[in-house]
Amino acid sequence: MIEILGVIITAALINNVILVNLLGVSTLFSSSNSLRSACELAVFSFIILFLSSFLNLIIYRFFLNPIGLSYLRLIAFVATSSTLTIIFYKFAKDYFPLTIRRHDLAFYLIGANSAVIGVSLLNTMSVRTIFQSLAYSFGSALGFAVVLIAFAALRLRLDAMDIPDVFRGPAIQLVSTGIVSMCFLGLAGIV
Amino acid sequence: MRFAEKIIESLCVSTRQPMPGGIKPPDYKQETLRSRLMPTPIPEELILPLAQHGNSRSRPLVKPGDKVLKYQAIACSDVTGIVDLHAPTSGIVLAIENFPIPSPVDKESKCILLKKDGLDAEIDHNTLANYRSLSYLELIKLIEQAGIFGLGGAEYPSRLKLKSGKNKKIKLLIINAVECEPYITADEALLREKAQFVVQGAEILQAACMAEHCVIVIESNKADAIKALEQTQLNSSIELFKIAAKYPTGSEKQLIQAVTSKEVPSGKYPTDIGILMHNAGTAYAVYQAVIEGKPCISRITTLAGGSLKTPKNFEALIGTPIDYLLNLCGLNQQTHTMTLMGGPLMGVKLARTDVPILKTTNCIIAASEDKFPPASIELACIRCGFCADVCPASLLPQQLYLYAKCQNFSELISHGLNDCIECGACAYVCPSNIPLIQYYRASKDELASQLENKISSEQWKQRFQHHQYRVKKDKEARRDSKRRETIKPTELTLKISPPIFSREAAKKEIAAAVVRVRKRKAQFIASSGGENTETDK
Amino acid sequence: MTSSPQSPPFQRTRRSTNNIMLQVVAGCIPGISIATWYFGYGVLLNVLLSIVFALCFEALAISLRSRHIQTTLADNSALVTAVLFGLTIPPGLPWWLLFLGIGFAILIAKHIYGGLGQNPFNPAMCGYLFLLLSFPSAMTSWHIPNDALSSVQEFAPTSLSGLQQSLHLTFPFLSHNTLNPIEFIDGLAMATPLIESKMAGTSKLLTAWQTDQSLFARSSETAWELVNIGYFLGGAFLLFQRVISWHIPVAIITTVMTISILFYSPGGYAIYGTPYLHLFGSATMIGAFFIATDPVSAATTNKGKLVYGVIIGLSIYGVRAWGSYLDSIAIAVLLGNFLAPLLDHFLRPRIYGHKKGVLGPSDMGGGSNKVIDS
Amino acid sequence: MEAFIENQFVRFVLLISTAVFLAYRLLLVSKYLCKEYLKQKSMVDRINSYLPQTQCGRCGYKGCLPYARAISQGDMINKCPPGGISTILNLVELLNEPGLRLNPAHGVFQPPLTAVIREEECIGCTKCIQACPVDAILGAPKLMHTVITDECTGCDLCIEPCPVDCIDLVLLPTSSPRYWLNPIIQNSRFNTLETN
Repeated sequence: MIEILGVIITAALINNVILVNLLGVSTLFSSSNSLRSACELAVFSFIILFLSSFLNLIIYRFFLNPIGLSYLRLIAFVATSSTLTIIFYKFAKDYFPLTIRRHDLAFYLIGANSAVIGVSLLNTMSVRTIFQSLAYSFGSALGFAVVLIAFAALRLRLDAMDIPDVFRGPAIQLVSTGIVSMCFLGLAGIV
Repeated sequence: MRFAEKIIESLCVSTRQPMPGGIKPPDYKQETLRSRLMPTPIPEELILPLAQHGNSRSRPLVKPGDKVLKYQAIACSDVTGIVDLHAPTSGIVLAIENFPIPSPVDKESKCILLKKDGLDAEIDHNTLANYRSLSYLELIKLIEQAGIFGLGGAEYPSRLKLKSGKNKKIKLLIINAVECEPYITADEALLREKAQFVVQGAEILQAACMAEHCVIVIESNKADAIKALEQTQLNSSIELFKIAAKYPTGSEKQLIQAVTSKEVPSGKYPTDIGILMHNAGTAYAVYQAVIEGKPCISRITTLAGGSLKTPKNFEALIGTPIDYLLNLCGLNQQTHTMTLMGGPLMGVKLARTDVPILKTTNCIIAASEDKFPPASIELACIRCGFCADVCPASLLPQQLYLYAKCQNFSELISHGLNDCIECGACAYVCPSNIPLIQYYRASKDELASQLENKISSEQWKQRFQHHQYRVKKDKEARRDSKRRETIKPTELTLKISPPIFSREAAKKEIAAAVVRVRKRKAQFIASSGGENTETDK
Repeated sequence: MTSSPQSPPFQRTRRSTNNIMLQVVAGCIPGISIATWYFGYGVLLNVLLSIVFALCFEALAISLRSRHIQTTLADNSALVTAVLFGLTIPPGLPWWLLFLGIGFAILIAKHIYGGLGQNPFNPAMCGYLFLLLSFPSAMTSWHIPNDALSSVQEFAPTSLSGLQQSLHLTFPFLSHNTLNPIEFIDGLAMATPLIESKMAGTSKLLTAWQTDQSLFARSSETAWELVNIGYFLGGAFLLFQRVISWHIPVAIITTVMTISILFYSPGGYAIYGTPYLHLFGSATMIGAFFIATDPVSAATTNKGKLVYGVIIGLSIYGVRAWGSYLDSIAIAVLLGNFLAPLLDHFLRPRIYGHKKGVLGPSDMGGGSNKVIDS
Repeated sequence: MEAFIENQFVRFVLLISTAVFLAYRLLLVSKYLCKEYLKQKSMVDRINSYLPQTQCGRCGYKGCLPYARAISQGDMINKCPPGGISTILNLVELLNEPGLRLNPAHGVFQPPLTAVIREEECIGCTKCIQACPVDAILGAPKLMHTVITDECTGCDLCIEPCPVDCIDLVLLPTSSPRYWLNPIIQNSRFNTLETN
């Protein structure tokens, strides 16, 4: 059980999807600076990332690889994650009405953004057992969501700062992402 | 009666301090307490503002040129008709026009100018020996006629407080003699010399609002006031309650928390949890109104500050110009930088000094350079948290400042801006001297004006919808009448049988028409409303 | 915009931001003096140099933002950043590395966000991490004038030649002979003092005391523990002056102590040393009292500060025990700063007259709109 | 128990069930939080609630509701001068569109106004009554007309049809003048509004 926990922590903190592997950085800037819609987007992306990366792994390990069609994996991954997004989009429509109306594009984007496909590819390349890679995708989804929420709270403060006009908006968010990913790089190497 | 035991048990503990935060500023109270209460000086001219509390107007009962006697009623509130202003001295009414009133900006409002004639002749007023003979309704009526407004600085008229006490069960009446703000010694001077009148006034108030317990609360470092109170307290049922000296325990909510460690729910009044609070000055005024039959024409004001030679306490008449009082205390013009009405932490910086004293003025400070340095430059907030430690309402002033700066109103409300009592403790300890109170007042004003806009725009929306409905109905009515003229009468007879007039047919006709109209209106509202509730794309 | 009349209160306390920052710098002085005593002028030189560079960068940034230079320089926050930066980086670094690090700290980590009071990340730690990631080898080697290792006493690091050696290290162009400066100084301590051999054994202070060697002799290698005790005293001074609140240091120290007790294995791999060594062996004290409690980038609510301290304590031990970088303070503090706004938003004190801190869903109406959404 | 946990399949089921349970709980909580929000009005209504409802028609539509419908179909959001910056900011927040400054072609932001009829020149032609979108003008043909000040939205539609031009717009007398102003306004969203 300890090494499962270890795998989750490595996935969530040490090689975090957004800040260390720099996958899915676009979702950081898509949600508005209201903490509520960021939390809803984070919950939605947690579900999509976790389920689709795990399903992709199963598809790859048990269907594509044995019959030698591993070169089709990219198309398969995109297919499964988009169908999952559409299924959950309807589901999210009545749970997050406000954010859906305002950022429905962001919700669709999650289906096909690099985080989902990146984690699936990392899963396929890794030598972990099924169970460990399930923990790995759970951890990376958790890390993705936590960073999204923490960033929205940071953005609340960025509004009140006397930032020079050149850096306002996405520029300052990119600078902050840079500094935080510098810090997460420091965490590298654990386990 | 768990509540009562709690009070008794809390009374045994001499000093208690459950209020979070709070500051201990140096209180500079010694100079004004050296001398006794000065006799009431009567200035040449008295300016009596009509709008005493809030902006509700009050109607003058006298015309320019009338002669008035002392204690004569000269104005009554046009809303309730109860007299709220009495002539402080006998004299002639010179004029009723706009005069400047105390305010940080040059503000004017309608005042009565009264010139004294030096006789100080009083109108006959009946004293009352035993107030217990009257029922509490008559007591309230007597207090109302005296025009007593909360003399403790808050302008909430005392009679409204008493009346609100009627329908709610009042368990505890607190007489607030805590003066936690520096420089102000009005209540302390009053208690030193007239403690027995204040205690009698408290008993009258307790009878008026039928409270089970009455407590006088005072700060533990006011020794001689406590001594005076203890002597008078031997025979009365009112307990004395000492609390530690800390700013801002004197404010209403914080004092209730200090005495009964209960909290007034946000947005509600103390009477909702069975507590009524009055100032010591109000108790004295109630004593004068009920037993001596004199309405409230004067109040005890402290004249303090660096540039006064002899700071002292006056029982000053309402309407006395402030510069007259300052000159009485020997104002040193060179060092006089600004005049504050009220204490240094919650007071108002007056734009001009020839303004009159109101019923809520408990202190005038003629500030000098050394104690009141000019406001220095506002540095950036380093979120050090000193202000959060001293906030008595345990808010987060640094977060409120952050969201006030970027005008994020939903965050301001969620951080509790409406619970801020503007006591100034946070701005007092801020190392970057940020005028936090100015930010919070600006945001509160902005929120209030937004609410106003919302209400008026809601009203306009309804009127616009009704206007559209009315225009549509008129157009249809006009179109029907036009169609009837184009059809020539002959065709009319051919098509429909001559109308047989019968009561049932007419009734059915009307019912059908009403149903049609109601359907069309519902359908129109639905159609226009329909757009409203259309599901989005 | 017509200006408002002066708002109350009209009297204030004497404390101002300037002398709060000065008190923080004064808190560092015991640590600096002990470090100079042991490691020669390298540390002092670093601190002075970074102060000079920091003030130049600050003046540059302020003039770019066309602010009033005199007042903003007066709130010597750049001074604090420079001192903390100078203390954390190892002595003997070439000057241009220092210039780069302090430039990044002041310009990028602080003035892009708008100057004092608005940087969400601790500028000193951003500068340190920037250098650590780009020059790992230079940043993990402490150049100590050679005699500290040799028993010969006649050449004390604080003597003139010690100063000359440090100067040669920091300003390579000074040494006219074309020798590579490294040979010129053969004494080169290995990685940061938190090396494994130090952590495995017991405290040098204890052994020196038992074998009644003089505690302050350079040969008894009690350097690092005394430096940390110096910072601890500085921190206690700050706590006593109420410049910082007790929540963050206590949280960090207790977390590091509890975890090091949990993972303590005397015989095993050295890094799991005794809790005493974890607290006084490496830079935990300066991290807990000076770096993590930088009020601008830390959490501001009391409950938030406690959780912030726990997070930093956890990641200090995590990076130190299993991470690849030995000095974990910078990484831990930045992680804490990243989560600080989140902690402030959710862990609020209960407001008078309310049942809970957060009043209603804070942005139910769709974030920071101007009109309150009914 | 130890052997039971070691079994690979059982741990797999355990983790899946906890993850699904966690996701379900999160969704339930947020659905409960959205309960009162679901009662909210439709999109057009919410746009309409941000508009100042002066029904002045300066945006080119006959009233605020038609303009709200047009916005929901994609019209520009900076055509409403009475609303000023606050309306634009709210619509930017609501519709997540790029913020544009007020379009000067439609007019300039003015503080709240109200119409006043000069009694001596009014001839009672009832043209202004027909023009007023909120029926704020009282009067009958050939009789004196007057404006109900707290009903009037200050939309200046009645000025143009009046033949004798006896109506003029005056500032609405606010009850208490606001003299406490924010020393620094750092609203980053003000600065990001591009000029159109």
